[in-house]
Amino acid sequence: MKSTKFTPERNISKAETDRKWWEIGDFFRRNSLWLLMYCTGCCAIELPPAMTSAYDMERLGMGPMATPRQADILLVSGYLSLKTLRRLIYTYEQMSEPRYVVALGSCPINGGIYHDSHAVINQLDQYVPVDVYVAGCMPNTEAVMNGFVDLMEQIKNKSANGWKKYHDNYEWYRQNQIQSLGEVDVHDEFHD
Amino acid sequence: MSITILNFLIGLGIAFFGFVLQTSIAGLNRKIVGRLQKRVGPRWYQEFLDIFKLLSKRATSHGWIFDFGVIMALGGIIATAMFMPLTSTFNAFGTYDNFFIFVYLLAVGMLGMAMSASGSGNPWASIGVMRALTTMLAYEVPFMIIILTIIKIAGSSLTGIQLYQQAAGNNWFLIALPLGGIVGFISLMGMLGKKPFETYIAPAEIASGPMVEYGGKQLGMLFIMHEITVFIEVSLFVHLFLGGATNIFIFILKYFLVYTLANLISNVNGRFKIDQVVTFFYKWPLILAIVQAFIAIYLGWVI
Amino acid sequence: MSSLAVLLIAIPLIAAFVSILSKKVAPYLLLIASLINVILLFYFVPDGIVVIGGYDLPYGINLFVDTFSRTGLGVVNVLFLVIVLLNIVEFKKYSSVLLVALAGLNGLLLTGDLFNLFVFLEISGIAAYLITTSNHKPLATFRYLIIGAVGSSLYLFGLIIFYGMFGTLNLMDMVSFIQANNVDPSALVLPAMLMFIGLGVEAKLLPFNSWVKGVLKDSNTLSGPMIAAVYAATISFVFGRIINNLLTLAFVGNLLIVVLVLLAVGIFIAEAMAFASTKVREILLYSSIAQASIVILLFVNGIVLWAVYLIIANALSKTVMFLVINKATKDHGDDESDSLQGVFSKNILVGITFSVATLSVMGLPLFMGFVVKLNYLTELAVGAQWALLAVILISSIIEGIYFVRMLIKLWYPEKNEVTVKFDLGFKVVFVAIALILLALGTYTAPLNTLDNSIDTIAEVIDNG
Amino acid sequence: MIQYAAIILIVFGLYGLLSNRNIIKMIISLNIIEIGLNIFIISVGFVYDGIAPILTSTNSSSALLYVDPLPQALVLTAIVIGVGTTALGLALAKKIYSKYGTFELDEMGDNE
Amino acid sequence: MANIELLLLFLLASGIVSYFLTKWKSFVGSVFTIFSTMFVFASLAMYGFSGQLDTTVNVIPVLSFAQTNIGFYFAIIIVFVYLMVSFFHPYFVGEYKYKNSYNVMFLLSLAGVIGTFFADNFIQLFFAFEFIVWTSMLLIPMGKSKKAAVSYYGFSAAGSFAMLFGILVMRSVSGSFDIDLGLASLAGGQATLVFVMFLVAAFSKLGAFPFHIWLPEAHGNAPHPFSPVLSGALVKLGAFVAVFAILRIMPSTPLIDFANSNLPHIPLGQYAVVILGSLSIVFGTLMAIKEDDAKKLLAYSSMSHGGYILVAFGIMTSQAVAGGFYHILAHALASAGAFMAIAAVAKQTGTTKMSELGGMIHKMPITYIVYLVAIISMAGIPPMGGFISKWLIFQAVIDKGMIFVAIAVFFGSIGSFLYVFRPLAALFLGQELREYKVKVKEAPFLMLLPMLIITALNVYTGVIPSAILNFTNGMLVDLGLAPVSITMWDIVGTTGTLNPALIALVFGFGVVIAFIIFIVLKKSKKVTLMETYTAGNFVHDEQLLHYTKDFYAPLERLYIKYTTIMKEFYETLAVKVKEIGRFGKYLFMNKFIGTTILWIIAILLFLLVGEVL
Repeated sequence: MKSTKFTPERNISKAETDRKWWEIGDFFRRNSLWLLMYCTGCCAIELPPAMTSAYDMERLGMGPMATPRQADILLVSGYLSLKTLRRLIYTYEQMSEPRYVVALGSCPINGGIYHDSHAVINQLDQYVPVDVYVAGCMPNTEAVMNGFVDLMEQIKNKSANGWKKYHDNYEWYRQNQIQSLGEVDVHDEFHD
Repeated sequence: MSITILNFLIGLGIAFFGFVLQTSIAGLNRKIVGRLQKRVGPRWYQEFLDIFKLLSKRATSHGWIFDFGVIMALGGIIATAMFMPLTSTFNAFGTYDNFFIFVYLLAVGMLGMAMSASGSGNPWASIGVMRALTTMLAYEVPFMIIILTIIKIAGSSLTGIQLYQQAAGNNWFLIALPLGGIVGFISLMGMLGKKPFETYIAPAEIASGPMVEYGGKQLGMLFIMHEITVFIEVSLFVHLFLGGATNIFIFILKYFLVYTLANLISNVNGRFKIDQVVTFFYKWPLILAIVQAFIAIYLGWVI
Repeated sequence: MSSLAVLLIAIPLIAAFVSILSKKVAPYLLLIASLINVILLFYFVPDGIVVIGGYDLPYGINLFVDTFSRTGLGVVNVLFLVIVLLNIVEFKKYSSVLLVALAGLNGLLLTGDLFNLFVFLEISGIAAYLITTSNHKPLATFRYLIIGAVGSSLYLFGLIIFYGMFGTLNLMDMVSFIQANNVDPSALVLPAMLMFIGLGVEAKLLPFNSWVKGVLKDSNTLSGPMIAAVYAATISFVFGRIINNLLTLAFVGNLLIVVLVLLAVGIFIAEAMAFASTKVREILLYSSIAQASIVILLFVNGIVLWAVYLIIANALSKTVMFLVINKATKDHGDDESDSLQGVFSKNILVGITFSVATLSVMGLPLFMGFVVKLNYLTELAVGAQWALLAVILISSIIEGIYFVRMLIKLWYPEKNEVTVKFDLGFKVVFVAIALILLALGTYTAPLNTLDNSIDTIAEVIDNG
Repeated sequence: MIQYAAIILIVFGLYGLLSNRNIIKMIISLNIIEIGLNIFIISVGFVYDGIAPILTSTNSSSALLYVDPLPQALVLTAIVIGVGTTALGLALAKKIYSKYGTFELDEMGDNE
Repeated sequence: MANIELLLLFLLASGIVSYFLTKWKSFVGSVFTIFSTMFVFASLAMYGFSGQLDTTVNVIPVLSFAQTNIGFYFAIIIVFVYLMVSFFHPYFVGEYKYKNSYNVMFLLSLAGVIGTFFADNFIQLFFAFEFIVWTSMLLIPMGKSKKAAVSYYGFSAAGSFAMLFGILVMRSVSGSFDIDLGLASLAGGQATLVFVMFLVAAFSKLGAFPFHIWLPEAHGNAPHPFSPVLSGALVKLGAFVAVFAILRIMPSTPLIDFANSNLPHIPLGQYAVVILGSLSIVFGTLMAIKEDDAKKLLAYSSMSHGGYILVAFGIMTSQAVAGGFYHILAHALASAGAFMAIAAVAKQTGTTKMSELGGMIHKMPITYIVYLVAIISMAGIPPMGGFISKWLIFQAVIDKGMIFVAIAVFFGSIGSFLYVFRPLAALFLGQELREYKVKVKEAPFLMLLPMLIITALNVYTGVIPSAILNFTNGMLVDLGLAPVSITMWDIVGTTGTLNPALIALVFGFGVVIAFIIFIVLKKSKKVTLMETYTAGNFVHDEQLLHYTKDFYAPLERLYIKYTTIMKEFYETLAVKVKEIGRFGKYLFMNKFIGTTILWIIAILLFLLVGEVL
């Protein structure tokens, strides 16, 4: 016997619900982007004006955070030597998902002025997925801010998928990392 | 009085109201501070965005105690907030709003958070907890001496204390016990972890202390917990020293003023070292508190 | 039959003379004599006064057997027998000396004549010097001899002054004379004090007892318990009799205060000295000094009954303790408490008995020491002697601390275990004494029944 | 009067014990004390103009003034005991001498 | 009917039996000990609550007993702790050097406990008291330190001898050893003397301020299963004496009245007690904060809690006294629980030093929960028993308006968060150290059982205190105080009403809400403990990421140089006594014959001169 009780049609699939929730989440995420600044290079000098009254990053809901666990954006500001790359990868893996990478300056793109250095990597892309590059040597503050706004746009368009890419192509990234670094997760250097 | 499920729902409502109120006011305050610093400042609801964003992220967990501590922290704080009277006539559990419940039930939340933080296995977290507890040891004693004076005068029910101050002929305790008011406010700064006493967060020093390992929903829950804690602490000050409130608007007004004042003061201060916090609180606030208590209890001079 | 008490002195004395003739027979004579003494004492000797030589009382030598001296005799003879039994094999050549000692000790306890007492003091004293020669420390023995001789000379001096004043040497006679004539106590100060010091030397009271250290710290299983338990008990009994009857007449007013202060300071300093010592035997000997002072203090305060029990308890405990430690030292060669660590970990039974003895001395419950201590403290409180009570209690704390320290060291081995082998005989004695201490500590009825009879000593003496 | 002499002797003896570090001399001092004591004992029994306490045919009345006989008896005993003590002391002195090779306490060192 | 005397005899007999059983097999002997203790507890609990314990059977003629509410309250708490601890014996006793006597001494000291609390005269009380002292004293050196027993005995003896002095003074007044008669007869200066003496006894047993040195020594170094007994049970003997001293003797001491009517009217002695209690709180707290050994830390916390009990008794209002009594129960449960948890950890790891431990929670979660609940109660946080008692004490302190006491009380209360958190963080939480990863496992069931029972009771006492408060009300009436007004759920204080069950319920409600929030959100990713934020450094050594040493270093720096004052005082005292002894040896015991002669002459001259003048 068919139930006379009213049952709404369950036409919304689980994937659909998830997507809806994801979009709501995206709204919050793009309006509250917390930075973990990996201030390795000279581009970091552009961040103070971005944060203080001149450009006031906080009006976009952005702000600096102390640890990778809390942060959404890994901000790579400048060149990366092999020694720091290792730590960058470690830090990136510690961040909670979804996580984004913003790279400042030309060094992470192609090595910049350090392109022929044996100790500096040329393409950050090879090791961790980068969502937004801000070119320039160094990029001025407007460019930096613009980069962030671009990231927000990407999140809105669901194209800021670097962290998913990292998952999907983990083997590839890992291979690149190992190729350059030997071993990524080095043994305790200072105490043994 | 008999306790029904309704009381619980009212209590939960108060906790939720407290959360919303404090989160909004915190956002407003960020805006105000931004303006002070010649910035635009964030949107007033930025704090909500932050919290919900955190809740939406995928967090990492360091084991069951890491999660359990967070639950215990939030649960303890919600429970504490449920006892908080909003005005002198509106609260969830009638005369059971004993002052000590707030101090000690608050401690459950703190303990949960400390436990969870230490459970993360990060030394910064332990250091942060150590600093938080040490700060607590510092501000709590002068505060409690003043509270002793107030309770001696007006009883230990928060509603009772409000009604006492609202009764004709009685002043607010801020005026009646002026030294006590000062001490209370300084202690409030310590409780809120505002700037001179913000030693246990110290993001640049110990990587935000107890929070170092949190991200995602745990951090979000801790943020909620923090907002409700602030709500409890500021409300306590309002009820204890500012005569409480007869209706909700006065409460919000007083609340806003107290919180904003504390925030403004904190924004022009640097940070104490942890032992400086202790020596500071055990010097002037404690002396003032003792003097105030002596004046009020033994000499009977209550304005 | 009533004159059987004479035999207690005569038998060992005769045996002593006989024993000189044959070295071989001597040990057996010793055993037989001391055994006969014990049997005589417990089965045949009746209470009463024995007049020797048929002289009337104030003039002749007399022995009296009352509950007090009977108690003393019982303790001394039994302990003597026990100690002799344990040591007879090793110290054969001391048999004659021991017989003389027994005669002297019994004489001390029995005699009612003050000069006779001096004679026995010297006899037992000479025997004691000879016993201590078994330590092979002639210098210490020499010191004991000189000081002991000076002490007994002082006693004699005091006695003669008494004689000069009252014309009698009989204790009862003298006491009744003094009481009858209401002699001014201040006239008695000098002789009383001379006697007190003289006997104090023998009884190990504090400023007069430098001989104790030399004698006891190198003692062996014979001389240790003999001097620390048997001799100490005897002298305490004798001292008690004299104090309680004669000297209390002089100990009034300032002199009483002086004596009490002397004793109280003695107790405290003795405990402090024990506290400062690390050698086990030194600890024991200083503690026995303190206990002796307490005994005399009680006698001075007129608490006879519990003083007697304290003497008994101490004699029993000290016998065990000195036997154990001297045996251990003999086997191990050193009596530093650090080097004796863990001596009991293999000898559990001996350890337990030693601990029982120690706990009893400390006055902890379940053992005889507790009952005694509690009662004498109560009596002191009844006499409102609060300062003395405080001194004794404070000293007890110090005493407890060093005893606990020592016990723990002896029980718990540090590095290398000390192995000491105790003979069966020793063990039997230890267990017996421990059981006595335990029994009297838990079942106090015998102590309470004796109560009445001992309290009447003064009457016996007074009534003649 | 003689009592004072006796006490002076005793004090001499005590002084000797205090000041001497020689074993033989100490024994002698002890003897001096004993002698003093003995004289003192005798003196106690002494009665001026008294006669020997012996009942004879001439002296048979109890009304006569006798010297107290008891102290004399005591002194006899005391002397005997004193001799015994001295003998033992000397025996010990011999033993000490054979062990340390000296009678001087100061020269024996700390080890006993 | 349970007869006290038969119980005592039973314990003595089972002590002897357990000796041989333990000698045969330590496990069997220990199990026998459990059952003996259980029998005693069961018979006390079965008849005691209705006051039906039989005291008339007189097998041993000199002993006589009486059941009082107060005595029974203490007895049942302490026997309960004994019972709980005895469950640990099968796992511990076998390791000890004198395992046979361990069980014997344990049972004998239990007999002493029963003798103490059901004694009807002071002599028996003192007897049992001393009996406990030596039986427990012999247990202590089986642990780590041999010296601990010495200081335990020293302070205990000082206390019990002081009490004996007081008893004797009392006897000289009343002429009998009867407790009620003796206490009733006191007045004036004698009362003050007896009061001071009993107070010394109470303080030294309770390990309160001037006499606290033995507490960490003994508790810290005692065998692991005996520390809970010492802290949870035997220390409470001091509280029992304090009841006599403060609540029964002090009222008859002379009163000090102040002219100003606003000032509190209390006898000076009372203020002294309260101040000393406060000092204990502060000292105990500060010392506990800087302690590294978990057991010593808990020992100092016992000292601080002893201070609370003293403050509570010292205030002497019915609320305070009820708080004090309740605190005795709450602290007994809490400290027994905490010590047992530490013992369980020590059993697995072999150390109680917090700087050597870490991450035990991952292997011993139940032990962790036990410890957590215990410390929550210890810190006085709802919904555990400690909160109720502290609340009552706070009410009383505030009611009396004692500012300086309040400082101590609140300081101790907040400070207790600090020190109880220390083992929690360093021992249970934090990094899981490598050396404990493999071999450590959860404690066996027989050990968990008593811990869980205690945990349940910790919660019970914090949620539904009315039954216990009803009982303590009976005790208050015995003491001549008005009962605290309680209903089924409420405790009515002078300044407010407390409903512990409601707090617990709301707390539970809050946790449920939080749990719902937690569970609906996205599941989090599990990572290992080593994967923490290290500023990008690769650290592979757990020890480096484990913050345990000098946990409260910045705070300790402020007072570290004052922490050894009391210890130095007692050490100096011991040295002085030793010096007196050495001086005495120098004066009296040297090898010169002359000195003795000189002393004789000097004393004679002194007397003669005194006689002539």
